[in-house]
Amino acid sequence: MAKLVFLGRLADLAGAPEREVAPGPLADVLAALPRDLAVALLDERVRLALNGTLKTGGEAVVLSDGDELAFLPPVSGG
Amino acid sequence: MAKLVFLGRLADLAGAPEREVAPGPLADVLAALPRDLAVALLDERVRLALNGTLKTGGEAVVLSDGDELAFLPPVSGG
Amino acid sequence: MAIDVRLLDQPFNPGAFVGPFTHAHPGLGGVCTFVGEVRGGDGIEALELSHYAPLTLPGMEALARRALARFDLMGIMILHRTGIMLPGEPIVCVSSAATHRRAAFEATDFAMDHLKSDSWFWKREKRGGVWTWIEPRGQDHADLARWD
Amino acid sequence: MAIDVRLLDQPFNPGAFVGPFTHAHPGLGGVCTFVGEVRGGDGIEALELSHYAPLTLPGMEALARRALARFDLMGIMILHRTGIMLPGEPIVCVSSAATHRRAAFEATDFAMDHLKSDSWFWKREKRGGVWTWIEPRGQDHADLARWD
Repeated sequence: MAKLVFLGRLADLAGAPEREVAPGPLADVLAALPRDLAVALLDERVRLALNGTLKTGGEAVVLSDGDELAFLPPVSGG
Repeated sequence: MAKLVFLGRLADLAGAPEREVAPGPLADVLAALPRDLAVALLDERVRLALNGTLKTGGEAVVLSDGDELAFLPPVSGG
Repeated sequence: MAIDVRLLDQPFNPGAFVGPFTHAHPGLGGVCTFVGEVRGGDGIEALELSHYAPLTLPGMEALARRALARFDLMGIMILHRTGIMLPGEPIVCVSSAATHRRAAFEATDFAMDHLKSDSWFWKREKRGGVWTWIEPRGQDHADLARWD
Repeated sequence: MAIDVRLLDQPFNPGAFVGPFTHAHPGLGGVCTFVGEVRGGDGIEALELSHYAPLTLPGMEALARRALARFDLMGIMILHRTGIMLPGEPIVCVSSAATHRRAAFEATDFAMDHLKSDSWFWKREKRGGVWTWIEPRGQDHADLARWD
């Protein structure tokens, strides 16, 4: 299994800070999630970190067994 | 008697931080001091404080009995 | 001890860290310290800061290294709380030690500006029993532009 | 306690003053503190600061009031040593408490710049057993010009 990690308000939306998912292409993983959560995760301001490293390019993400993919919304000000 | 107070390097020059003097016009008081000390006290960068109040104008100072006149060289930087 | 960066999940006394940090740099000229506290008023009952361990601490360490490279410092300490805090509790403490005062001021100012905007923290506030997430705000971008 | 200004003739621990100062201003956003220490190296054995009581403390109090009037502060504390100090001993501590960070930084910076140049202190340093008076220096005037 792979793990999705939701930060900030995304954790509220997901109902939990983490979620186990089946490995595979990110598009397939998102398709299996509730639609409103999938839409929020795809927001262009949400950054991704795979196994602790920020994704910088737009290359496709494919989750392998044991991977951890974090969804990082914009950080808070003030 | 009146009191002269010497700050900073002026105290070294005077050999003591304070000195009792006879009341009277400042010119007379200075005339009775060692010449090198009198010259140092008259340096234009040395400010005067009479009884705790800075002298701002150029008016003549006349010391009365019990007066305290302080000589303040430029303060140290850094 | 040129860099000392920590995430703290319990209330802390800044002085208990600043003292040893200062003493670790004998011969310094000065230390500039900023301590930010959870603001009271406005009906705020609590603040919660969440972080993402694999990124947050490395990000703070990278910021400390940038400050050290940019200013003439002997050392810099960055402490940041996580978890739930009450009004009045310290949330952040940045301390810079330098031979010259200006460098200490600027490094602490720089680190605070960048901590607020560049760090991986997500905040929410509790008012009237309801938690609300805090969004990014414009002032932070203005603060950052000072260093460009 | 909007203003807390003191001359101290014995070694002091800045944290022992900053803590109570901070706690006296609940609801604040942040506190910026600068602590200056007697610099080591260069063969310095000791530093002596002399002052003139009727002017020095009132002058520091006037500076604190100016900072309070100029910046949006909840309070400002200025502590200054007098007498003979050894390298590593704190010589000055300025702490500003404010709702907003920028005001706290600027007030402490402002007070430090003016303390160094405007205050009635005379310093001498001891090297190799010989005391030498320290003259005013140009950098201070440059620092002050920042605030004009």
